[in-house]
Amino acid sequence: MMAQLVFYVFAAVLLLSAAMVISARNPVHAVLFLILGFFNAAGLFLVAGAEFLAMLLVIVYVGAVAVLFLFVVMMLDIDFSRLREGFQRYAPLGLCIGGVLLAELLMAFSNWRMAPAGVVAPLAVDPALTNTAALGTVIYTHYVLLFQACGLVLLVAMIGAIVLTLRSTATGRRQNIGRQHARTREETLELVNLPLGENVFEQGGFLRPKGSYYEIAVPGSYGAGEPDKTETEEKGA
Amino acid sequence: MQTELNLFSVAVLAPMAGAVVAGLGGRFMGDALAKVVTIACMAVAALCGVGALCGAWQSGFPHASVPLAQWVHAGGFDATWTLRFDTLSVTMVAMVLVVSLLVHCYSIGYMSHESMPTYRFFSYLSLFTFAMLMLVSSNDLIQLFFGWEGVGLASYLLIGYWYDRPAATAAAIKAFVVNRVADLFFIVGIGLIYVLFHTVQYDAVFAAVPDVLNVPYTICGVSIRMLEVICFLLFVGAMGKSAQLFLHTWLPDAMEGPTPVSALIHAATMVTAGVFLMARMSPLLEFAPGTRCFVILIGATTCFFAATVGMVQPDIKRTIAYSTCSQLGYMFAAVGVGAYQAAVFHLTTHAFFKALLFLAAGSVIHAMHDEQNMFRMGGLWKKLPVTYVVMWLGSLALAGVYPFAGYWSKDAILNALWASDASYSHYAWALGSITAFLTAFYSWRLLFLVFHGTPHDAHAHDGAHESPAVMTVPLLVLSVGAVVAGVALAPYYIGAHQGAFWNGAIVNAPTNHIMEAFEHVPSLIALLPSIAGLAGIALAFVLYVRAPQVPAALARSFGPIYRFLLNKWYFDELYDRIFVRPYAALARVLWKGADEGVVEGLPLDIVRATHDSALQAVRLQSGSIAIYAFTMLAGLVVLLTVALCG
Amino acid sequence: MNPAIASVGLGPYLFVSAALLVLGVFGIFLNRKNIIVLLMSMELILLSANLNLVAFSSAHGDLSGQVMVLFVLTIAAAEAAIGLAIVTVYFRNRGSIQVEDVTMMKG
Amino acid sequence: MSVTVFNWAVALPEIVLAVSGIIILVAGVLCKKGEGFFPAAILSLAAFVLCGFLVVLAPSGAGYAATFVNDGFARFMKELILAGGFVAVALSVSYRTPERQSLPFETPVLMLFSTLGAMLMASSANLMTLFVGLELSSLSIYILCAVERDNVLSSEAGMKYFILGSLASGLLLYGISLVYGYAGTMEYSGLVEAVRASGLPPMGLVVGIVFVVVGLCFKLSAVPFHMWTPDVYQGAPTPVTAYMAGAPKFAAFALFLRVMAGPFGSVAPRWQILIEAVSVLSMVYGAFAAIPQTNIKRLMAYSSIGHMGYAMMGLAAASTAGIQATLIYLAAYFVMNAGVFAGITAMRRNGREVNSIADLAGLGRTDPGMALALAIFMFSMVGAPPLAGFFGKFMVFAAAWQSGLYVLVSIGALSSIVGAYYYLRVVKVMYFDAPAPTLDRPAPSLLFVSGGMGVATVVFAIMLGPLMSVAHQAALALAG
Repeated sequence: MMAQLVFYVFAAVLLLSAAMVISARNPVHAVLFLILGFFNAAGLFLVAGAEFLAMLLVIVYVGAVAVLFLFVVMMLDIDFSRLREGFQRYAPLGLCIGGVLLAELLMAFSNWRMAPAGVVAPLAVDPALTNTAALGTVIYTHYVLLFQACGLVLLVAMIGAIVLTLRSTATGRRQNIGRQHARTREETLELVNLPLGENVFEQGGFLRPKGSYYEIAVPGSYGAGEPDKTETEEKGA
Repeated sequence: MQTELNLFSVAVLAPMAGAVVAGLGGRFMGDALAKVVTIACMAVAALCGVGALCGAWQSGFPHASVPLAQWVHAGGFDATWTLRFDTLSVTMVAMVLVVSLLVHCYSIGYMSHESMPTYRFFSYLSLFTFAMLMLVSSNDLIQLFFGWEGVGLASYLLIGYWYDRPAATAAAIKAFVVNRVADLFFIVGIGLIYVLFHTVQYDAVFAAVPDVLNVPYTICGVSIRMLEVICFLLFVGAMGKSAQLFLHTWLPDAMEGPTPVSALIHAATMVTAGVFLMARMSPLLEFAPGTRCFVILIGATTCFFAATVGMVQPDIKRTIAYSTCSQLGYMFAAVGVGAYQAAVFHLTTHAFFKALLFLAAGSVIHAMHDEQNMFRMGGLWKKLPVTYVVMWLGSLALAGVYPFAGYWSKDAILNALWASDASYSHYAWALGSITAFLTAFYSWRLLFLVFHGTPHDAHAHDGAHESPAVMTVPLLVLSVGAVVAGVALAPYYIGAHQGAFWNGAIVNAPTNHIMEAFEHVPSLIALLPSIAGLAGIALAFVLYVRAPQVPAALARSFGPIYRFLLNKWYFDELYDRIFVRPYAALARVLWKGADEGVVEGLPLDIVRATHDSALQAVRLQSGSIAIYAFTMLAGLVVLLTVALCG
Repeated sequence: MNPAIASVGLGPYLFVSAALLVLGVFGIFLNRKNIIVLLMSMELILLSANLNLVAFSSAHGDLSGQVMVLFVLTIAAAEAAIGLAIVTVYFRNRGSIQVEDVTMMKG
Repeated sequence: MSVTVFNWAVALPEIVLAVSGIIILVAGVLCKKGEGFFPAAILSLAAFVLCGFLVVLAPSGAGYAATFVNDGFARFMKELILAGGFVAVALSVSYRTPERQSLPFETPVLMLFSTLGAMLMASSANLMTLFVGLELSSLSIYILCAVERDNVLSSEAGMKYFILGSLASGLLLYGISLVYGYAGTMEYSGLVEAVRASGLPPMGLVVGIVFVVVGLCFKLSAVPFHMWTPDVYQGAPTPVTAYMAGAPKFAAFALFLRVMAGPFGSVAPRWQILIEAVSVLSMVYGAFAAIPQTNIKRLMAYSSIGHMGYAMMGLAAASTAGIQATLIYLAAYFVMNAGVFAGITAMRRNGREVNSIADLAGLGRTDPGMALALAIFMFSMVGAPPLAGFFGKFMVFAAAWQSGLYVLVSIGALSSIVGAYYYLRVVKVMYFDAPAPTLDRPAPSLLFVSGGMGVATVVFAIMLGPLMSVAHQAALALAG
């Protein structure tokens, strides 16, 4: 009974947040709803007895993927006022088709039949092991090939992310934090006596900081002085 | 025996060699050499042909065949190149070659005024001869058909030889098309023979005839004896080649070709092919009495029709052309009553005197600088003495005056018609007798108009001169034939020795006694044609020498009849109305409507529809991700629904 | 079968996953806003499949379903990374990630 | 935890390929910036060749706890896949010129990993392997499409392919989950038993099968899941397009044949009609939509849509002969398609890439050799005997006819007539139109590829005998 209650609460929140993900006007809100949905899905996993996967969902998905979404949404500096409201023109037709799909799925699920017992031997779980241990046992023996292949998938994703987004050309200004920390007061400040009643223009305008921007900007980024050869190459690799 | 067969082969094949060498090499070897080559080949062939005939005659006309090569060997169908050696083929080959050789020689003189090289003409002449030889020496129907079509092709080329004259081209096309119409029937007939006998080889077919006498052939619910159908179809084919009534219209128009060609067509090749076919097919024809009645009817009517038209023609060559048509009618009438021997005899004699007449006419035309209208000639007998004499001889032969060649053969035919008990045979006899009268009349009308009276064109008359020797010598040779061929050959072709002479090459059914019966007709009947001929000559003398103004008066007073005859019984106009114009209209409809509208339009419409639908199909590809995803989902739902319902 | 899922039953899980799938699909083809929402919809679809797999794994007492989920989570993470990288590249080129702007090529 | 034979050597080619991929990656990183491409490409080509030998040498049988299988069918498809990868990398070598350095050195590496994923697909004996292999292959291609990152068309292509491809993978995964839910196992051998035991297949299983079919149809770019194809083909860098038109299609077909003939073979009547419908739609749409195209890469996209429809005809026949015919068709498709893409890669004017069909005008005079090769490929695509395409078409038509799919065959024949229109238009433009400005001399590697494929297209009839027997063995291995 308890399990049922928990299930329905999680399920309801999951579906609601999923609905919000696709309908929220602000993408940041959508990502936050997605995170909420993942939490609830993790709850459903727990109810089904997949403890390890539930943890994985929270740690990997919420902790990494969803936050990555958040980063990108914010980084891309989207002009929210330009975002279009509402749905596509053919929404009614789309809803009908989606409705038919849902109806067919529900029809198929309402009398779910499994293969006759005994035809296939299940990959049995040793009751003595925890869920995590059982998964670990299988992954490194039975499914080692696939496990390695998944590793390659991640490698490909890494290559992809680097190939597509890493730029060696200067696009923005970045701080040279070490240089910034190493500055002393003498390098930075210059105290000047201003005669009373005169403004800066009469004194020759504003003074630039001594070392100027170029010293504190990362070589190779906008605003830096002459780029340093060795450092750019390091970055390119 | 082998010698004769070798001579025979050379005789048949040498003209082809001449045609090929002159035709393909004439441009390089020069005109004169090409002529020499063709004439040399023809001379060799003629010598061999006559030699083969003599040899065969001495050895009693044996039957033999000379296999040359494989041709068609497909499944159960077998056709080989084989020369058939029997009386019919040997005599025909010799006759064709002799006439052809003379025509070749004559052509040297006749074509001497041509501005273009004439090797093409000589090559065509040899080709024509070769095709005819192929036809007569064939051993099966397929080879016969090859020769048949070859003759048609060569005639087309020769009639249209002066291809810059529209009339010549039109005449060539007309000859070709009319022959094609007949050939359609002919080839269907050959097809039926194969269906019935499972072979096209003569001996095999003839041997199997008694087994298939009563095989029925059902067409449109009517059951007919298949043999009748076959013979009828073959006869229609023969009608086309031999210019019998309803399919004769090409023959007078064919006069557009050079005169030697006309001589060749009318004397030895082409038109005689039909008669030859009937004689060759005598074993079949003997068992098709219905068809033979039809043959008599057509033959006799043609005979009369052509003679009437010939009476009023102003053109010298057309007059002789209608005469040919008429004489062919005699031959078919003879075939109809079963007197094939008489038909072939008349064919042979006719070859001599008709070639003679044509070449003589050519000589006149040559002398008058291509003038063909007889009413513009006159009084030429002093200018062209040789031509005048041979024209007389030829006309006497044609009119059937004793003892010239035509008398023997024509008399035999008319007697056979009288003696026969076939239906229409007396109708044919009556028409034939009238025609004998008419024949004599128009022959002497020609003679008198051309050679007697006063010159109508003084300038042309003064310029006229006798032809050179190369033209007159063939005339003289032919005139010898026109005089003696009848008396010399009659005993063998139709007389006492005919059984031994033909030696089975021509078959008379056991019930057919016409070859004896015609000997025993009453002497008055037998004399009638000669009397009719003399009467015709007398009438022509009266009308064109004694009272030259009468014909014009007659023409005026019998205006409708005169115009009816002058316009050839309005056959051309009739055909124009019945066939040519509806066909042209139909063709125009098919061209404008069916071809340009449907055949060309439909693909264009399909292309347009395809292109339009392609543009529509591409519009789906809007570039929008949402649309793409939507399409995929719609596809998913449709497939899902199909799978769940299916 | 795991006791908890036994009390809830397989059906509710399937219904939830079906609903999640349809919501994800709607998110993809009804959205007019921005492409990142499409990526999030994709996550919903994958989640629905994972939910199914986990439920079936429990129902069959077969571990391979959970192993599959493990792999799918890995791959989904990689997919998200690549997707976001492509979105970033696209944004740099066009200055916009509106769904309706991605139509330079058509026909 | 049943004891299973580990039998690691069955996956030897894959292991070697993965290791060489990582090595090439490291080598590329160590090279000086901008100079890593050529060595990486050459090493990748070498790795492909090496694997091509290893595929033949690797032992037959199942391994890795029945997640992986190596049999005649897998070998046939892997060789095709490797050939496809090889050609694409070879094309990318000449695509990159001194003036144009848009492809990073990771391109051949990514192609290599994608090929690896495709090989996993061909060898899958488990739905997990299927999915992981598919994703490994697809994710690499998503990156490859967008790899010209300063080119807006390239990134748009990457974007479209990524979103629609992920959607398709999601649907495929959903289908896998349903099939798993019915059978309780992911191994094909278990699935065969479970599906056979079902009698009348339950709705849930049918839904699962349809989802799987849809997911795979997307990879094949079969109508109506083809929508991405023209845009992505056009936008992606030409060698990547060449890659996409080859290896992934073969892998998807490998999966399709393996799954449909194996686990779902006993319920063929339920899915046959779907395949027929998709096949007909692909053939007809591919033929019609190609007509108004002016960009040759888009034209080839529609062409490949049509070709996939023909190849699916063999699958729709659901017989050993049908499988064999599909394999032959794919082999024929490979040779002519690779040749055409070599020609497209060669289309440069003053160093700049041009892709319009009109740019080919007068090629028959300016570059007769290339024009002849392209004309041969076009005629082969039409299906003119005695070229490769004819035998492919003939085989699938014959197989479909034997299975009584007369309507399918007639529609196929009609649409190939329509298809002839646009293929021959290319020939017409090359030989009869007024010449456009001359194109640059093609690079040697392009001449090698297009020449080799041209010869293969022409002498396909000679190779047909051995190819048939190999394909027959492969089909038997599949049908069991």
